[in-house]
Amino acid sequence: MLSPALLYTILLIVVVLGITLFIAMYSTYAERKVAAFMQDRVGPDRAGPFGIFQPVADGIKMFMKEEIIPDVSNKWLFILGPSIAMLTACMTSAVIPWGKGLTIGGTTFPMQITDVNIGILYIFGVVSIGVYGIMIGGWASNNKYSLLGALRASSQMISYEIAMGLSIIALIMMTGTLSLKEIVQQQAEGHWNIIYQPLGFLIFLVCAFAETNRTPFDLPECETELVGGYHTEYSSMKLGFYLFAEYINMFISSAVISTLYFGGYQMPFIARFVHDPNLLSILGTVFLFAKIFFFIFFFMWIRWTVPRFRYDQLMDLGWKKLIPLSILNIFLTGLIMWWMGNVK
Amino acid sequence: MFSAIPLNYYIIVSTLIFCIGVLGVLFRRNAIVIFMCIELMLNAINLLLVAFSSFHGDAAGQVFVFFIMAVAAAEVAVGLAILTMIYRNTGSVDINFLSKLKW
Amino acid sequence: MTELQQRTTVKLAKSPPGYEGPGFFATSLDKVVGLARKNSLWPLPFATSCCGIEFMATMASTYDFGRFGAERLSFSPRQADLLMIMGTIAKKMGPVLRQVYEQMAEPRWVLSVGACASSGGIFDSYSVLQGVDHIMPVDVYVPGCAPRPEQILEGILNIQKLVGNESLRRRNSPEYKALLASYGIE
Amino acid sequence: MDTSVTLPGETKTYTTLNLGPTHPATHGIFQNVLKMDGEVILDAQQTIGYIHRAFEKLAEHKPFYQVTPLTDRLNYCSSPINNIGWHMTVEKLIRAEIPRRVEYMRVIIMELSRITDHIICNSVIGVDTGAMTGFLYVFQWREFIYEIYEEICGERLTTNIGRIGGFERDFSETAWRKIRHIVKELPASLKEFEKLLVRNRIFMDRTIGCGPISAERALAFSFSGPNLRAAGVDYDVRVMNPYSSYQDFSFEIPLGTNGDTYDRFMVREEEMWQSLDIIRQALDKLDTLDDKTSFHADLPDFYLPPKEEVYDSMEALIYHFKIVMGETDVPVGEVYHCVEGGNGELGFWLVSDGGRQAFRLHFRRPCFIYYQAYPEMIRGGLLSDAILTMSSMNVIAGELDA
Amino acid sequence: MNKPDIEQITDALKKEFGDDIYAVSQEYDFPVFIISKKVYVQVARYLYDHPDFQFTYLTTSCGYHDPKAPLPFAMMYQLHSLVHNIRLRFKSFTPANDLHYDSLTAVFPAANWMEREAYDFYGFRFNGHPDLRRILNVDDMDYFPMRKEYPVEDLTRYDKDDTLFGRKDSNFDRERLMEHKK
Amino acid sequence: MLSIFYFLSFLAILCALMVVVSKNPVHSVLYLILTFFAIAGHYVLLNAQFLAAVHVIVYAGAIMVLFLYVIMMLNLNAAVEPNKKSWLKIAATASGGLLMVVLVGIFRSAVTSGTGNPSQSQVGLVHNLGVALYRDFMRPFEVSSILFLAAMVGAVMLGKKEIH
Amino acid sequence: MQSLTNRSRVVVRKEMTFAEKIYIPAILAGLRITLKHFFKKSVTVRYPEEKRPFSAVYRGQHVLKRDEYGAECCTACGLCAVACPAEAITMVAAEREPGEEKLYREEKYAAIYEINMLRCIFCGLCEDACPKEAIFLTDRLVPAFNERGDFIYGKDKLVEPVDARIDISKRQTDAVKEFKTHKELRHNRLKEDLD
Repeated sequence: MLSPALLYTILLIVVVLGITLFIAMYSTYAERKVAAFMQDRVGPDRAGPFGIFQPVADGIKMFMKEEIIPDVSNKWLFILGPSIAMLTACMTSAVIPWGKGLTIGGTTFPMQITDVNIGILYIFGVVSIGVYGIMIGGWASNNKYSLLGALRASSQMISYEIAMGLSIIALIMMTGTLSLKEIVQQQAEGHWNIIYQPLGFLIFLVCAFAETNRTPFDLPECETELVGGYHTEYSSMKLGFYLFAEYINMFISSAVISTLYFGGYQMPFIARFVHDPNLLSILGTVFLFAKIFFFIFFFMWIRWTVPRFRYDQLMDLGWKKLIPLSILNIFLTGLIMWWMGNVK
Repeated sequence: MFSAIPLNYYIIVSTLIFCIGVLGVLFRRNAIVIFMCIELMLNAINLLLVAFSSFHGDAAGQVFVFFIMAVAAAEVAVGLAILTMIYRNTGSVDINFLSKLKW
Repeated sequence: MTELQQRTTVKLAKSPPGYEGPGFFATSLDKVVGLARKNSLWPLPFATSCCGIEFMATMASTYDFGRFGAERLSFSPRQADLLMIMGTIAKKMGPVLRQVYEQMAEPRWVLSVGACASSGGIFDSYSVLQGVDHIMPVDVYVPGCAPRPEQILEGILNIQKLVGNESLRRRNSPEYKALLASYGIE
Repeated sequence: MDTSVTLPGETKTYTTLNLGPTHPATHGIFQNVLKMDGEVILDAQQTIGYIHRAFEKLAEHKPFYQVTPLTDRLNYCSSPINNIGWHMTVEKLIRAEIPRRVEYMRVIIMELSRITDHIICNSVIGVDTGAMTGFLYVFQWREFIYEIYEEICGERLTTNIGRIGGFERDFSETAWRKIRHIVKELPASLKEFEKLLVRNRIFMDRTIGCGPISAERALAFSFSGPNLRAAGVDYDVRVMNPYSSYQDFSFEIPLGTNGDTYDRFMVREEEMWQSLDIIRQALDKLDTLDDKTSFHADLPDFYLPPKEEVYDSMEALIYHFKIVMGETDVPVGEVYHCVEGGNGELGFWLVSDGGRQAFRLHFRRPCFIYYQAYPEMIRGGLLSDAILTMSSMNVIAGELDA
Repeated sequence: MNKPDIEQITDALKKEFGDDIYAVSQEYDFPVFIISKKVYVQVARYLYDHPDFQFTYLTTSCGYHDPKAPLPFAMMYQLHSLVHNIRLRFKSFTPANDLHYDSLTAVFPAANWMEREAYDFYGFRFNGHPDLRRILNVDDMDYFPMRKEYPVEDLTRYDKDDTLFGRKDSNFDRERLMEHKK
Repeated sequence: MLSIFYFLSFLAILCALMVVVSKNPVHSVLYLILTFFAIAGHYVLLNAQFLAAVHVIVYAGAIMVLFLYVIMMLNLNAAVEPNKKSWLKIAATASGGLLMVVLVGIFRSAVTSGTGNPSQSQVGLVHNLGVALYRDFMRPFEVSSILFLAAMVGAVMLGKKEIH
Repeated sequence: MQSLTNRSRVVVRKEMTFAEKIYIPAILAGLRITLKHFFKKSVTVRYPEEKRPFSAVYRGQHVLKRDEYGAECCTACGLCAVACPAEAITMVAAEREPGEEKLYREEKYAAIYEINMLRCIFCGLCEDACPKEAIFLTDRLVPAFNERGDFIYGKDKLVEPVDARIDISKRQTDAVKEFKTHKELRHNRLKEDLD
């Protein structure tokens, strides 16, 4: 027998998953449009008005495309790869607080699927598994380009996870909690963490680019070198999963950045004008999504502006620049906290 | 609340996993797989430590696990580097080739 | 060389069967899928020479290939729907091109852009394949040397027309298999 | 699939990677089998000829004026240079006198096509480093130059511009207006493009030290054009053997230092600026010229008479037939003429036996000659370097394979 | 070093190689030397090493076939002294039964592909060439297409009327055309 | 609760077996990852959430990626590894089995006095663990950083290629 | 290597300033440019709906002209076929029968005139070669077809319809146009001959 709370959680999961997929789907469209506008073009405009059915068309096409599993590859692993990529991409959204929560008739409905006290660690754990999707897929394809792509992906993601973790540690030192909900609550009234952790934010942002395999760090699939990288051999919906996972990751990264550094659903001064808590909560969610959309746009903006790194330079940047910088950041944060008397 | 799981069960499970690890070390010739089996044994111990720690309400056991993980990570980094070097020099990771120290 | 000479008995490439005649019953599912497919043709630009530069122009801002939902080039044949052959195909290149075609996942379409690819153009010489339809079925030919981007887009529109009207069963039909068999593919 | 090879006598296994013939970054079709250790390239084995079209054989079977469409398809990024270079070769053979105005007009067209060539090459370097956008900004100007060609000869890419002795028609007002427009407007766009890449550290890191070649090796491999200049040798046919009135223009030869990709990129960028300057000078010189109308030399044996004369006079009709049938007299002899093409010294060695066709026509194709240095340039580099080196060498398959 | 003139170079070459320099002529703006096959490479080496001339740049090299001539085949190469801006052309003729030349690659690495091309087109063999294979055509081609006796056309073409162009075996359907008229 | 335990245990043991049995090292790695997930599940059951997350991050996210990376880089296929001699196998099975029997026998008779409910245990929470780690085990913690440094230097030195 | 000319200049500067070394200023400058273009009007021509004007002399699909009285100009002299580098033109000449004067301008005419548009490279040499100004290239484009055979354009597609003339006057020189106005000249007088 399902309890109402469980029922609500399931409902929330479905809604969050739906929104995630929807946004990821339309991110592909947005990417094409943003790219087009930045390049003085118009982008897709023939599938429906302004081309808004473009992602639907792509989806249907990929579903109906012939499945090719190369003879020489391992069939199960070949299927497992994209599945893992998709699964881990979707799992991350569970701990992100999408809003303050609604209170209807005395019952509080949280807008977070689960508030685990180690939320950040959860995200890290899931993200670190995501790399298997790429590695397994690349290896199972039995293609040299795929293998190179998989190798690049794994070494890149491991390297950047370290810098990312270190940049977050400084943040955790300040907030004193691993729970995302508490981190958001601490950032009320404009005390966004970005103000206190600009360097940490910068490192986190760079690492987020690397973790999502976006330009300038899109080496695993960079098409001018590796044809398609790890997904060279994939066709139909399995390819779709890979491409889709990238956009979901982008969405989740934007959400995490907004939550950690930009106050999540908090917006300064808004409480002075709106007093109804439910309305406030809904507005907060809207703000969160506005922030997320900005960062998605930012991801695309960067992608269509800068060139990409070379493999060894990327490693160089990660190990020799970002990791020392983030350690410096931890050190500075500690120093300042000690000076301010925040250390117990 | 649900019925508690006896500590014995955990002991048996980790023993089994440990023994499988031992078997793997004895069975295989691929150095990397042997390495993985060692990880398996370490994990069996970890599980046992966590179980004990939880049952006794003492955090020390979990802290030990923490340290074991740290050591394991360091060990893997160095170990795999060594294996890579071996592979570069001999073109194989078969432990039977690595018998230079045998007399 | 000899194999190519033998194949000259294949006169003209047959029109893709199934978009007319038996087996063509556009159910609503066919229509929806056709609509989706035609707006999401991911091309594999097989650009060997001059026409490739005009393809770049087609991709560029002034003509914007992206409007047709086709700016996502897939250089891996597995992911491509449309093989765009642009430029001269020499006899040395023929087997490679053929392999690329065989690696593509169904449904696949072939657009032969420009005189060289379609018929050899001015290169009526010992080393040039006189039209790619000697080695694979071609759906639409685009004339011109090099064709203007308008003509390439015209070709794409033609392909879209084909794609939109294609029945889902066409690729399983015996006619289609016979067509492929006439080229010795699978 | 077997992914590795073991060399005899070595215990190490190396990966081989098949770069091409359909790799996205080969821009044209050629194959490189790379022998790699991880991502470091140890050696490369080249295969070319994938679009060999037998230019030299075809040219022996076509009258001179029909060779022009063939030359279009040599380096198709800058067809007019090839066309005009070929016309000048025949003019040299028949010792034609070309009016000053035509020569200036030719200079304008050739410099425009040099710009188109370098735009393609440089923006493709951008694309290969992952920056697609700059490519689309400058490509709009390439499109504009296409419009100028179209205004003059009626075609965009494979221009077949000009005839032996001059141009097929005078430039229209629109053409002049467009040429002036591009001289005025291109700099802003070019600056924008440079701003996106030139001083961006990511781009600099990618290209500096990538695929370098020393001046000595470059000369040993007979490099020419921007690639040679990037290595630090100031050899430019326009200066050393001026043709078509290039001696009248003052321009600089941009040089690089050690012939890496960044040098090649920068040399091409600077050459575009110099080309713009040359066009500007040519426009000024044309204004000062008394002759405002001639657009072809007086060559009754080679340049078709105007149509009204063909209608009206028997002599013109006979000449018309003779020219089209290729029955006019051609001196016997051999002549070599070279122009500074987009990629370097584009030469034509024409042996004439007095017949309607060339007895032997050899194209000195710069790409074909310098591309053989590619394995040497990428040795020790990474896969990404190999790709950037390839695109910065601007190897045009049409020119490479003839 | 002042710019040497052609006479100086000719004299130096004649002195060095004597009768192996068969003829010197001026073809338009180009001095052309007809040289013996024996000194094909030595001439290039001499000019390359000569401290005053410095012919260090190989412009191009290619084959030539004239079936009517007594010595039907020839190799041509052009040297360029960048320092003095002098260009020279060398031609060396050979009978049809002996297409062997010494390879220029010892002096100029750039000659590698040029000679492969000459082999591919005409069948010249080069002694000392590191890798003499076909370069542009398919490996299993069994003739040398640039020789004058071979046709340029691809024999697989069927969509034109060959009789209009002076070719014999036409598989063009003239009947169809005439029917079309009615 | 018990059923989850059974399931996880079964999964862990099965996958551990598969690690040993799989011919292809890549499959071994994947099974090992599954084993680790099962063990992480056990940790969660024991209310050691922090440790579970760290376990996944460290083992599944880092160590096994490293394994997979090395295997892919060295391109080790199933064919690489020859079988051990059959008498060795028999001996290995016998001794391994014997060890198991002995161990199980020992632990069966061991006193297993658990106090408190493990699933309600609070020691696994971040706060308590942090207190223990940074107060009682401060010095080992610092020493472990030296170990890491040494390992890092060692790995870099080993992995460095000689310049040819 | 010594300098060969006195006109060279080294244009490459490879040292980076500190601002360039820290990546960010250059990236921000790039972002600014792309953002500027983001809000700029696109230059795209939406092809099937919008069409770009071609130049007057564009070399597109051929037309076989009729003279101002409606008779075909082509005399089947074959020069265009000879001049065609792609050898795409095929023609069969025929003698004009009595009574066909209104149809064909000269005594000889092309009974069959076919251009293989798939071979054709649109170089414009046929237009140059035609002594009668009978064939012109126009700014119309040859469409794409699904079958190879569709590209053989016969007279039905090439000869301009009497009621829908194709304007090629921009491709003719002023001198020719002027010449055509002289009705007294023999070339422009054929109609009177018929009467």
